[in-house]
Amino acid sequence: MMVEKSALVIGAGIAGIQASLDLANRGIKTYLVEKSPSIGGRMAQLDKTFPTMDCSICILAPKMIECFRHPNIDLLTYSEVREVHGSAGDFTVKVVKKPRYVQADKCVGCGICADHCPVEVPNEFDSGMGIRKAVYLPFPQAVPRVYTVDRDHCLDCGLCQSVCTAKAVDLEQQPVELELHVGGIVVATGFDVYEPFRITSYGYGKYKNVMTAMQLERLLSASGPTGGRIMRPSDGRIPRSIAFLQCVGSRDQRFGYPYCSSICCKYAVKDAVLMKEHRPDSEVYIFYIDLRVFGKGFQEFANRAKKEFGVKFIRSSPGEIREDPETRDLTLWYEDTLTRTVTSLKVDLVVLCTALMPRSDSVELAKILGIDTDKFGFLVPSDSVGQPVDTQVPGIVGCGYCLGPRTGDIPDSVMQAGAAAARVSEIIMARSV
Amino acid sequence: MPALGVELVDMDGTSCCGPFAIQSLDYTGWLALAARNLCIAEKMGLDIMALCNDCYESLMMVNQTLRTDKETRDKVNEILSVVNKKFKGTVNVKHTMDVLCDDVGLDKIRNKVAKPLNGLRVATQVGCHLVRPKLLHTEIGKGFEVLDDLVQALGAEPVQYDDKEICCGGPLRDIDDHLSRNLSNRKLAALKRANVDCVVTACPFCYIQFDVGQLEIKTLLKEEYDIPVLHFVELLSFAMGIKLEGPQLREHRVSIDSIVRKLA
Amino acid sequence: MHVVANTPRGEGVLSCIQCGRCAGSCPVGRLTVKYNPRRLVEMVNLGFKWEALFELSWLCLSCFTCIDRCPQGADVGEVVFALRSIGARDGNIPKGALTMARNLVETGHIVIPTASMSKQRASFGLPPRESVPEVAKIARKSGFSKILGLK
Amino acid sequence: MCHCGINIGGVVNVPEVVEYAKTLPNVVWTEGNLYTCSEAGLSSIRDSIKKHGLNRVIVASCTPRTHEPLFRATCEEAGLNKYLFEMANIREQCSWVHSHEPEEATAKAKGIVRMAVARARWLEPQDEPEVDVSDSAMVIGGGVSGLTAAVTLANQGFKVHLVEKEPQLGGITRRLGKIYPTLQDSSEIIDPLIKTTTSNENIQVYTSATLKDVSGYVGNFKVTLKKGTEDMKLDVGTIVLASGALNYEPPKGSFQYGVLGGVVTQLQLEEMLARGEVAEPERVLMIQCVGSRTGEVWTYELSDMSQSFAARLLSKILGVKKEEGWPYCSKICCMNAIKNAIRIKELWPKAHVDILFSDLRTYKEYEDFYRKARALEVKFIRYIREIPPEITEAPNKKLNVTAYDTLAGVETEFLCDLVVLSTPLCPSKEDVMLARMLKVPLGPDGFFMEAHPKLRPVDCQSDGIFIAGTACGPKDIPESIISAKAAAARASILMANRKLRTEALTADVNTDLCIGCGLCEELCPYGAHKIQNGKSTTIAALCRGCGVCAADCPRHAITMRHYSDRQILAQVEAMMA
Repeated sequence: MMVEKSALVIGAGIAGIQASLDLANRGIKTYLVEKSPSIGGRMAQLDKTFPTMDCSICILAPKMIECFRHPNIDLLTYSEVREVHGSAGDFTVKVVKKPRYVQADKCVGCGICADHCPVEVPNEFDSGMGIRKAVYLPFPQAVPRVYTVDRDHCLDCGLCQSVCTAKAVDLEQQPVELELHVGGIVVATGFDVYEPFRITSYGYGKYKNVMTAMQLERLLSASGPTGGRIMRPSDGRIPRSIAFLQCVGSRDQRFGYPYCSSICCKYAVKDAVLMKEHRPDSEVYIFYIDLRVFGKGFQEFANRAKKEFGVKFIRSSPGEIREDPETRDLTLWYEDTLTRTVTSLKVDLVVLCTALMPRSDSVELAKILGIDTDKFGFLVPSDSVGQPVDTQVPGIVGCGYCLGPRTGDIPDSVMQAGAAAARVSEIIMARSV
Repeated sequence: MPALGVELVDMDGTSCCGPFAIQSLDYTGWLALAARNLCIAEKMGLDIMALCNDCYESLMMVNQTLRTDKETRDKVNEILSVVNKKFKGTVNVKHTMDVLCDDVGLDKIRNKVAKPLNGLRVATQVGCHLVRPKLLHTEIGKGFEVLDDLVQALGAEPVQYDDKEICCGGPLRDIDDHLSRNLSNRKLAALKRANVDCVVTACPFCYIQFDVGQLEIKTLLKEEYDIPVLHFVELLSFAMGIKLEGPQLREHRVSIDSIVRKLA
Repeated sequence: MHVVANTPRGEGVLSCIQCGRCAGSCPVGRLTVKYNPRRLVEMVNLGFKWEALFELSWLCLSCFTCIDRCPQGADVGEVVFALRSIGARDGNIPKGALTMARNLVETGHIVIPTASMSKQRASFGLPPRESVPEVAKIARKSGFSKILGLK
Repeated sequence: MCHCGINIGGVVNVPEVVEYAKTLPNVVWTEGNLYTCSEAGLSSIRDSIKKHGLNRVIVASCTPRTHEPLFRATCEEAGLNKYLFEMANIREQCSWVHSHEPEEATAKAKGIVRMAVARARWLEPQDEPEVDVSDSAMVIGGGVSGLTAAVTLANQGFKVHLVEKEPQLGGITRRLGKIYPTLQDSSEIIDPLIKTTTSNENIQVYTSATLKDVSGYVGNFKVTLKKGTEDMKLDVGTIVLASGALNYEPPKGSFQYGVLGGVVTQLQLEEMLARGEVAEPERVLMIQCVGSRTGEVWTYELSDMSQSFAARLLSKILGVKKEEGWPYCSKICCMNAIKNAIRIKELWPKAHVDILFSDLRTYKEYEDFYRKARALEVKFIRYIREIPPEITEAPNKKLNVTAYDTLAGVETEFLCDLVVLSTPLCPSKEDVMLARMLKVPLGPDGFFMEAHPKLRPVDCQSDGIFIAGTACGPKDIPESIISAKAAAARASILMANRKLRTEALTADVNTDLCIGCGLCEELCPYGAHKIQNGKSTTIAALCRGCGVCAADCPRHAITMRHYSDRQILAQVEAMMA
């Protein structure tokens, strides 16, 4: 049978990017479909990464650009997969390129349009901590460097159109439907972050100085809304005491998800150390149930965090958080379960390390692909031990967090991406030789 | 209640519904006792309105349990057979607050307000068993705001205070009076800080704990608060211009004259 | 076999991961070191001497805050009921509770109706509270009376 | 000049340095970017090369390790030989280390730029030698990872040589009875894998064979195998290192291991269960983190502990002896213990199983597995390292274990039939030898070290060699399989392309000066120098550009391409200036 020597990768986070590069370098034509305006995914949102403390975007950006420049990679950003037919070796895929209302070939990414745009919208990329315009580039290193008009918030004032020197803005732009023929499909759609509104005793959404870890990452990030300065949302003061709460919505049978998200303890230790580096005189607490710093070098790092940086680890899941209506300071009521003392602690900032959960549209996409999802909406491998990246449909594989908490952290995702690429190559090569 | 279009029928021959002290001693015994009361209502063909959080919690739990768990239901019915009763699960158990919010409705209450309680600073004590029992963790459960909404509907100002969602301490009466008092003391101190005109409860037991409790605390802990304690129904009747006479007012250990004056 | 886990309302104990959210929420725990819901469960699972546990279990307010917050559905607030009932079987019942229970079985009311109460009820146009002999029957049948040391 | 957000711009006054750079001789164009590595920054490099006819390009930003390839490629796109690009690291070597002295940092940044400019003047275009890549691979290790890697490569049409030192394939997986979380027989995983391997005509299996020598370089490794008495020679293009890990054996006496019968490791328990050697126990007690997570200090106040424990603790502190074992968390032991606990519960529902842990790390969806164990009434007791459980002999072959439950704050005694120690996976002694032979580094934890912990988890620093499975750290079976497939994917890329360009940074012998003394041949760690008819010659593909030869040549006949003395001295002078 005729085998397409090409592959489709859905989702352009670190997993999708790595899978695409491994496939493309292997000589396989790869279509990388990303639903948002830029590739980069979650890793682009993070500040620094353990253990090298490289700034996350700094080590990701070269790979993003490699994808962009790679002769074997066809980058389809701001696009979505609509239909999939066929079988391993010969899939037919319908992809819709959503209109950016900016012509990619003309836009030089100067940003004049955004300067003039009158509309301000909370920036998804900053998890709502910062603002963007209705015509925007999600972040400075965005790839491709093409602006996008967000028509849901656009006033159709036409200012962007009139100021654009490159004549790139086209508010009449229509969606474009593409048909692709590929031999294999890699799903790498990643995860969403759980918003703990249901855990009312923590006051998320009610208390200004209670935030999620992803929001903190944006505050820490050099290209974030505060330029890397940690400020309390309530008064912009630099917090002197910060508490990290583990297992908010994960390991939770009632309000969130029963599984362990596998990464929170690790990044909390990393963030705690960053806080200490930013401000050695600050008090940093990590409230944990079981400190799950497994994986290469993490235990040693946690020991250093305690010994050298003086991060305080408290084995407890606090019962409630209360806000002082005047100062907006927060009081945690908790029991130190190792000394069995019930007490309270006053801090400036509380960071909730919330569960990672499936993308809101994961089930929908699974339907399109004809693959199964588990009760949460993550992909399920056909054989979780023997074939950890295969789905039930031959020729469709998964990698990254869309496989659920099976994935730990970035290295896991990168390895799964390699594995996924290998599986697709196996199919394509085995049949083409 | 009649003024609000709710007809109340006294249940004849009911026993105590089995507060937690009873529940603690014998599971099936408790189920059977409470079920007996439910059977009486089933016979009358009427839903039950419980004024007391404990009665509500007990009856509601039993009703839900027996409706869903056949095995237990049969066991209980077997016991009930000695008094020729049989649980069918045909009636609902409602708390007075449920009736006021869901059946009567805040709008109707607003309309019925004759003397708006403007300027009255009210702290509310909903009472744990109206909001927290396990079986209320579905959406049917009410939140702590329920009483605030009602108070607001009467024109008064609901005041937030520390430890609002914490128990009044009542359940520990006769078991560890010392602890029981300390808990109330804590809450009363918080109420004082919030300087409220009165505290309104949805539960007669919280009511007693605060009202009688203040006397005990005064004598034993040498702390004096003088915070008038009202059951919501009392506040409601004030607002609806229904004159409380005789026995009701005499019930208050802490004088509520200050309120009466303020509202006059 | 795990006694508590197999007593009605005690099923939760095995779900507990000792996170301490209950202890951080418990109003009693904030007043006295004696009572700590998390530790209570740990001791139950360690197979601790019952006597100690019954006494502790009666310090619970049944305000159900722990149940409201527990992420695992371990429901200490329910477990204490199981503990108490196990204790009750061997006659470990606090005086207060015992009196109430006996009143209930004998009269149908935990607080025996007094003249003044009847008078008050009358003022609302309600009949006085009669005692309810059926309760005793039910209590006898269910074995409740036996637990209370009544015929 | 890159601001790198605030990574550089937040400390170094970039505009000032930009202005300064303008004043340096030969500099015709200077600009600052928020992120030079962004598409905007790169296109402006391309444009200004054309616009100003630049013949040298310097980017002052972060580390060449991650970004040099990108900037070099950008220069090439604009038609500039990539060796005419120079990078000045003003982040790792300046802004990050001097984050609290902006003035000094700015001054230093100027110095670094000045040096870069000085060197750039002497840069010369270079050609990269192209080498052929053999499309056959060697996989070292016949465990689940090695087998998976071999099959994955073979399925893509590559020839694979699989080397296993044991007589049969299957590695440690074969020794496991059941595997978590599916509780299926390990044979269900390993047997089919062995079958496909041995039946695949692309795979040549060598059992009871060891590596004797590995020479050569990416694309052209020359391997000598030793099987029994005979030696075998292989030529392979890539190597997948799947030598696996060992199960840590506690030293005699620790937790009474090897002293009292009935104290065994999890692996031994599995084998005993498999052989049906375990009689129905009343109570089995498992101890986590034996020989792992050593050197942790999670101390608690003595007041927290009962007097007897305070005493025990003190005696421990006074008689301090270094904890035996490894500092890392072995990651798989928690699930493994739970697996065996569940097996025991299923075999003998009446038996008690207690697990002493210090943090229960049932990560991922294994949390359900933990829940399942609790539902089966397996008891989990949290101990602290400062008060390790004490094991003493008890009548009729039983063991008495005293443990301190921190969560209840009480000391508890357990009368058990078996005490099972959860010991970590650890690197094997042979790894050191292997590492030397393959010239790949070992990490601080003793496992093989990957090229980059985040983004190159299966690559080695030396090209053409890839790591799979537990050789680079503890992993469970699915994770090993994933890493093996990833390693195969990386290897297949090299072999599929058949050709490879290597760095031009190599030794260049000036034959006029060379006296053929042979010192370079002697010193070169890569065997890149050969004396042929009285003169030294360099095998470019072997040369790693370390410069040992150039430094030691008595006649200064050897210069390193792209690192000539002239370039380096120019930098030094610029620094002094």
